[in-house]
Amino acid sequence: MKKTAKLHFPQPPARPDETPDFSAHDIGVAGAIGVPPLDIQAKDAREYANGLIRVMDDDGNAVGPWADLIKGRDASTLRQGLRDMLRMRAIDKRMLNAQRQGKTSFYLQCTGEEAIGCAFQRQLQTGDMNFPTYRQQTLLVAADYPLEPLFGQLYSNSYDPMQGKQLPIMHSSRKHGFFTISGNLGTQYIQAVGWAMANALTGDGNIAAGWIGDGATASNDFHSAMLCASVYQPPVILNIVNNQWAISTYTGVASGKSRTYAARARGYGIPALRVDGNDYLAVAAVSTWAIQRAREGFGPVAIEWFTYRAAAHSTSDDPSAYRPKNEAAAWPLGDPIERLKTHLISLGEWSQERHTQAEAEALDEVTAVQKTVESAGTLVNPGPTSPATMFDGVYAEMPPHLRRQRQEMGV
Amino acid sequence: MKKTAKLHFPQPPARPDETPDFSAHDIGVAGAIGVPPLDIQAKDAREYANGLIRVMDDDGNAVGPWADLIKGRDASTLRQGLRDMLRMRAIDKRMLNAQRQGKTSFYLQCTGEEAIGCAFQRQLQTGDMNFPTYRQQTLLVAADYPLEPLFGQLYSNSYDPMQGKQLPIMHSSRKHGFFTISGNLGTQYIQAVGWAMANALTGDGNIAAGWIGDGATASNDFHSAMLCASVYQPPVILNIVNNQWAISTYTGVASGKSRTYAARARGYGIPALRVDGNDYLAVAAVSTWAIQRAREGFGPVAIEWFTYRAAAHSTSDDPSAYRPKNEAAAWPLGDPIERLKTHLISLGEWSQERHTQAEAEALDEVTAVQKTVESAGTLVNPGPTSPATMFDGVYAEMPPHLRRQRQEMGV
Amino acid sequence: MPTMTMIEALRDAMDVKLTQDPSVVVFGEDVGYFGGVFRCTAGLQEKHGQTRVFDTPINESAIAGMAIGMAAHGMRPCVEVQFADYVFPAYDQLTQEASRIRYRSNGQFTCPMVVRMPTGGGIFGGQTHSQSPEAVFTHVSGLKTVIPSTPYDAKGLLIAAIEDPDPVIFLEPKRLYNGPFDGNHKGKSVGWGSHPAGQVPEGHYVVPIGKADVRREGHDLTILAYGTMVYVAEAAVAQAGIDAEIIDLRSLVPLDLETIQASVEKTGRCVVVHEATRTSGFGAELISEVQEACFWHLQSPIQRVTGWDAPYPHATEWDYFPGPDRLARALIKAMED
Amino acid sequence: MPTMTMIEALRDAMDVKLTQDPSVVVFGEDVGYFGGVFRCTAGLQEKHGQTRVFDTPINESAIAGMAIGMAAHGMRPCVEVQFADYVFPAYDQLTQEASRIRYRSNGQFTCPMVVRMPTGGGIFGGQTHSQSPEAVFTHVSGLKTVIPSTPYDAKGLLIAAIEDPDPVIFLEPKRLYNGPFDGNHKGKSVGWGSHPAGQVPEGHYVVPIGKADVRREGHDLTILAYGTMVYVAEAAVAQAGIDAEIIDLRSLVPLDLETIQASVEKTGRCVVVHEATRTSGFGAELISEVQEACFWHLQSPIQRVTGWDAPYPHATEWDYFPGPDRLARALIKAMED
Ligand SMILES: Cc1ncc(C[n+]2csc(CCOP(=O)(O)OP(=O)(O)O)c2C)c(N)n1
Ligand SMILES: Cc1ncc(C[n+]2csc(CCOP(=O)(O)OP(=O)(O)O)c2C)c(N)n1
Ligand SMILES: [Mg+2]
Ligand SMILES: [Mg+2]
Repeated sequence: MKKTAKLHFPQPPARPDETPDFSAHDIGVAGAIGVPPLDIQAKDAREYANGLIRVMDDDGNAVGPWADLIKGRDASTLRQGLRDMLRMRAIDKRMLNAQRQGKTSFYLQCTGEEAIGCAFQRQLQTGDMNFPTYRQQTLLVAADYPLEPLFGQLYSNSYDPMQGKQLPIMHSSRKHGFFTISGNLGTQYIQAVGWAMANALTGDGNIAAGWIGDGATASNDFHSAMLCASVYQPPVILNIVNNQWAISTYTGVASGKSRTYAARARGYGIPALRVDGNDYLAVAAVSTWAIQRAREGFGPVAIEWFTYRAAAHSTSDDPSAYRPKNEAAAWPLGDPIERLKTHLISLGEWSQERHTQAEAEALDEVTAVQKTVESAGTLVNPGPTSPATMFDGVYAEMPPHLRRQRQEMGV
Repeated sequence: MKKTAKLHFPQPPARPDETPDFSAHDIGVAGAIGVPPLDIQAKDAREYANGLIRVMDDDGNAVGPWADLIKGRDASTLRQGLRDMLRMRAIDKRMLNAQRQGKTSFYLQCTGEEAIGCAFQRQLQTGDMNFPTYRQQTLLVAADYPLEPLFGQLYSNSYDPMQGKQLPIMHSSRKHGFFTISGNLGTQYIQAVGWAMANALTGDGNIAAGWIGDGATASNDFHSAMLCASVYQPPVILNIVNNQWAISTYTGVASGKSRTYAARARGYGIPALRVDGNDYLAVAAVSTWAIQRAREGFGPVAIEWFTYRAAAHSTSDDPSAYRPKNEAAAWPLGDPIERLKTHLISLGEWSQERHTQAEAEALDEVTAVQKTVESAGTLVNPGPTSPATMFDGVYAEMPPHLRRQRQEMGV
Repeated sequence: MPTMTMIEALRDAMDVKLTQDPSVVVFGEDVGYFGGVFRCTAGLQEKHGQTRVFDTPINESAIAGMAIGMAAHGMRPCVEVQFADYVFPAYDQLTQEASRIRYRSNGQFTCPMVVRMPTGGGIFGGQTHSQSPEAVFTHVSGLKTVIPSTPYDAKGLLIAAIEDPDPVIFLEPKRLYNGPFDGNHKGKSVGWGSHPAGQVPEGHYVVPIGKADVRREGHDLTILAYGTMVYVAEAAVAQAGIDAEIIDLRSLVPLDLETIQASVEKTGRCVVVHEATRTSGFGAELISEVQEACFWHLQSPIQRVTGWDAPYPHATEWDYFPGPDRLARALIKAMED
Repeated sequence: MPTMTMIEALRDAMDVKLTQDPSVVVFGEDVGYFGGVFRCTAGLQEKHGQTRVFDTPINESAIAGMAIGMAAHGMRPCVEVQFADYVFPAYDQLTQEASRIRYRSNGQFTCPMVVRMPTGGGIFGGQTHSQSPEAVFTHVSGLKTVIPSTPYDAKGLLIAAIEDPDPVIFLEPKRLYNGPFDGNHKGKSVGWGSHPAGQVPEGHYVVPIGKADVRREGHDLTILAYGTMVYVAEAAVAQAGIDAEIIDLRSLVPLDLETIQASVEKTGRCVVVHEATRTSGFGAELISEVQEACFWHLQSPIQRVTGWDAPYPHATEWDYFPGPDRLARALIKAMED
């Protein structure tokens, strides 16, 4: 019989009533992949793009050349990393709670992905700029963004630096190196390249970092960004957070038959690395390397952070409709907080008691700020709003038609 | 001194007053690269994407495994190929002439690239569909599209199957497997994927072929097409015609640091081959293989046709402003007609005399049809037009507002 | 007759056509296994298989481009864009390609496809989940643009759109998915079950594209509305106590100018309402046509009540949304002038 | 004072700003080494270097996206889209991003950038080299949209646009690049050298965004025009022998309603003309504003003379183009009514 063409439809490893199965993923072993020279070219970066860079082994030991890269660091930097992640988880918890209580319209957690943004951000300098998605609140937290505006925006009250103009989760803080988030997926990625070009053109010594989800790598702007970064070689780090899901859609629908997202970036002539995103040390080490590479003018680099979206996509989503309930627990690369904790304990720099206490402290701090901020109003109990501000900032100067409309509004 | 980031701006090998220089291109040797299995996966296709598949050696001998793939063919198929290309060149010549005489507004040649479309088209079956750019008039010619509509569209006269609605060069012929050309670069590429999906979904046994220029690989639709072809695995061939230039812009501005365009496609998980586009035999052999692969359901394949745009971009362009005048002559892979001629002569299947005669025949035939068609009107001497037809075909049925406008036009 | 929400009615329309016509395919982001973030395609993949209903990568221009290729081949794709706010990456494919395949090939190739997308605000969605982009499609010749306001119309129009030989932009007022909404956001929300237009026949029927619906007859003034604004108009009329005629346009291109003209000639006054930003909104087109066609009948300037010329704000959404109060004020003004 | 074509005036504006302000950069397809397919940037790379003026890949959304990133950083990119017909891939970046960076960040980030593009027909360019997309930008809050009709205005407006703190869509009527054009395509073409508006001062000056120009004073009727249509209006006025006031809008958003209103209140009649397709064109917006502001002064319906609602045809271009004959007919009709 003659063969004829049939379409292929990528499938996830398991659907709701099936057993989670990540056996198709080759996660390699910790410490196996080396540190490339800063000036590596894409054509020589095959193993980094196709393999998986890991630092912590199953017992929490830091092994291999990437571990060496950061081994001089004080244990306090790791404790800070752990505290950042605990704080992040406390914030997610409290914010989710607020949404469940109707105090805000919408929330979105980053559970399981805390190591990525937290460790990356701590390697940046003031002046560097992230172009994040909605799931990189970690960057803000590790940039010590105060909790007041964070919660203020959740409640669109007087603490909200966006004055209610933006969605609860679409933060912006120039000072903290956090570019205003767009609801339109992907758009920030090429903007990051443009910003990095400005870094190079003005010679300000700073760099930019674009962030994108695995699903959004399908967007046109992913292509634009890879292409223009490859052409102009600006100091940009193009991060891809592959958390296996895009709402209900399995990552296979975005990757197609690409080996990895890093490999796709490499096709553009950009050296790319694929890294265990649940390994705080791996993230810190690779980020350090990548940031140095970019800053010193060796051109762009792409990093695929391999992780798992443990929570629902957002408060509007119920993942049990499309994947096994216990899939997160089956993720072969564990939980980033647990893993860093184990590592620190094995170093003798941490203990279960200190951990429990740190967890409680984080939650207390967050809860206290939340309370204060809530007193200025929430969705169920809104603070005073001034609708006329909706006309401010459409343009630098208000043109006549907006003045007329503001008048017509009668406020 | 500390290194800082500087932007990179890709440069062509030579500018107008410099000596043409293609020494950076490694063109390999004819016959060196093998024929992959039909079901090859992208990951195993490295050499095909990074090397250059060539069949004819410098003396015009067909060598290597790709030559073997088509060696059973009758010499008459090659003579037909030569005649197709001669006819194409005659058409280009006459049409350019017509534009120079003001008989049409615009023309655009494919000089140097004749082998690609001519040889590809001859391997297709009726029912297969090309999604061409404006520089694939070769596909029409080798599909035996009559010359009357071809010239008719040039003159927008009563021979014009588009009734003057489209630009001279934006042909369309469903019957000849030639999808309506768009002026917007790139758009056809993802449409080809959609059509191929329809081929698979309806099981009609046909395939689609997308065509794109090196410059237009930068377009979003290139990305969409590669991505969706990789995801759904439809029977599509994604052709990239790398002729080194995009108007005045050197191909390096589109490739960035990608090794080859084929390598970029491979990053999407699509097996890709890079082929000497000036080698009729190489084009015929690789096309045969790719078409069989697609038709038998082994999924998409990308082909980078490596060639050189010998003529100006279009009649609006003067390339001497941005590249050496004699660059075409320096192209290391020669002229497709000369090369096939040499091969046929070396086989004893052709001669210089027959060639001269065939050239003259082609020109005579084309000139005769041109004359006939011109009698129905040209731009300087237009035939009767019926402006009211401009409202036909905006929709299948004319809605009231267009009927009112037609009335208002008063024709 | 069964009662359906607008979501169910849309789903039913796709189900009917998937069943009837093997050339119909349905795809989009999260549309396949999961059935769409608004659940409009829930169950369709299970019933019709994944060659008929499937998930796509997150690339709206790819969705449109694939659909164009399929439609040109002879299939009838009905695709979903997750929010109208995300249609813009597809703007090139829709306005420069889908709209012109027929024209530029002089009929050799055609493009029968439907692009469905939830539109409008009222769900605290902020700037990127609330927009109403109809006007940037109505400007493009070769496209049709429709927007239902009831489950009955939603099903009938969607079937008509899928059967249409040309590309149709199909806007779904998301605030009407689960029930009528008159802009009184503090009021109790009601479902379609209790509304007559929630009665939706089973099987195949069409609501023809290009025909407006006179939702309320009246003598004092004509309100031109579509989508959610139809209910806002009803509330505003009750509030203002004006005997207005309310026309639900349903189809923006082609426009039922005949019905509009007859009404305005009768009433002599006209107010246009839409949720989209004012400047160059579809209201401008309506006003232009009405003032030209009915100039000598007009007793007062035609008013526009619209979203303001600002991005849709999050917290002050209800001050942005053109609700019944604002519309009622405009009605009174139009009567006074 | 030197005489310049519109191309030279635009180039001069960029040259002035590149010289004055190190944060200005110019890029686009074929814009660098070659100097643009219309030669608007010829010589600028040679003079200012390739870090200031450079070629880009053929991806308009990438061009816009890079510009946004640079603008947010603090630079002032002035980018070229080769034809307005090719701006649509950038539509998402321009309308959903550039337009809102300031708003959505509450002023933390801004987006001072200019997107230049040749617009309009009259060069036998067919569907994909002739379009006038202004209306799909004027609908978007946060963007400004301007279009000059003379070399003088082109330079002054472009400098103003580059200095503007917000994103500006800068439309260049390509049929005016080398000389005024009144739609009489069979007539002899004249260059800017012999036209007073071809006199362009050297150095820095601005034509403020938001101010219309009364190109001809008159008492019988007001013509609202922009770009090429300004000359078509002049020809039609001469042809119809009507004492019309011709207003060259120059800036569509913000619109100089004050000047328009004063004129229509004086004349009592109004005709709007543009080359873009009619339905939902910018003419609709003008008519809406005028009928609302000047209702009680209007003595006849406002007419629209526009491109037809079809793709721009190639062979019958001059039947599509709203030339002086059609406009003159409309003027006479507006006077008769
Ligand atoms: C242009 C665009 N299309 C669609 C959406 C709707 N949408 C929001 S999030 C999302 C999934 C994104 O998945 P991914 O990029 O993997 O990021 P993750 O949520 O996993 O962090 C989709 C489809 C959007 N916001 N923008
Ligand atoms: C979307 C879009 N942008 C820009 C253009 C203008 N343009 C026409 S041809 C061309 C160069 C294309 O180069 P390439 O893809 O290499 O094809 P080639 O002309 O070499 O065959 C450009 C920029 C266009 N037609 N469409
Ligand atoms: Mg994801
Ligand atoms: Mg080329």
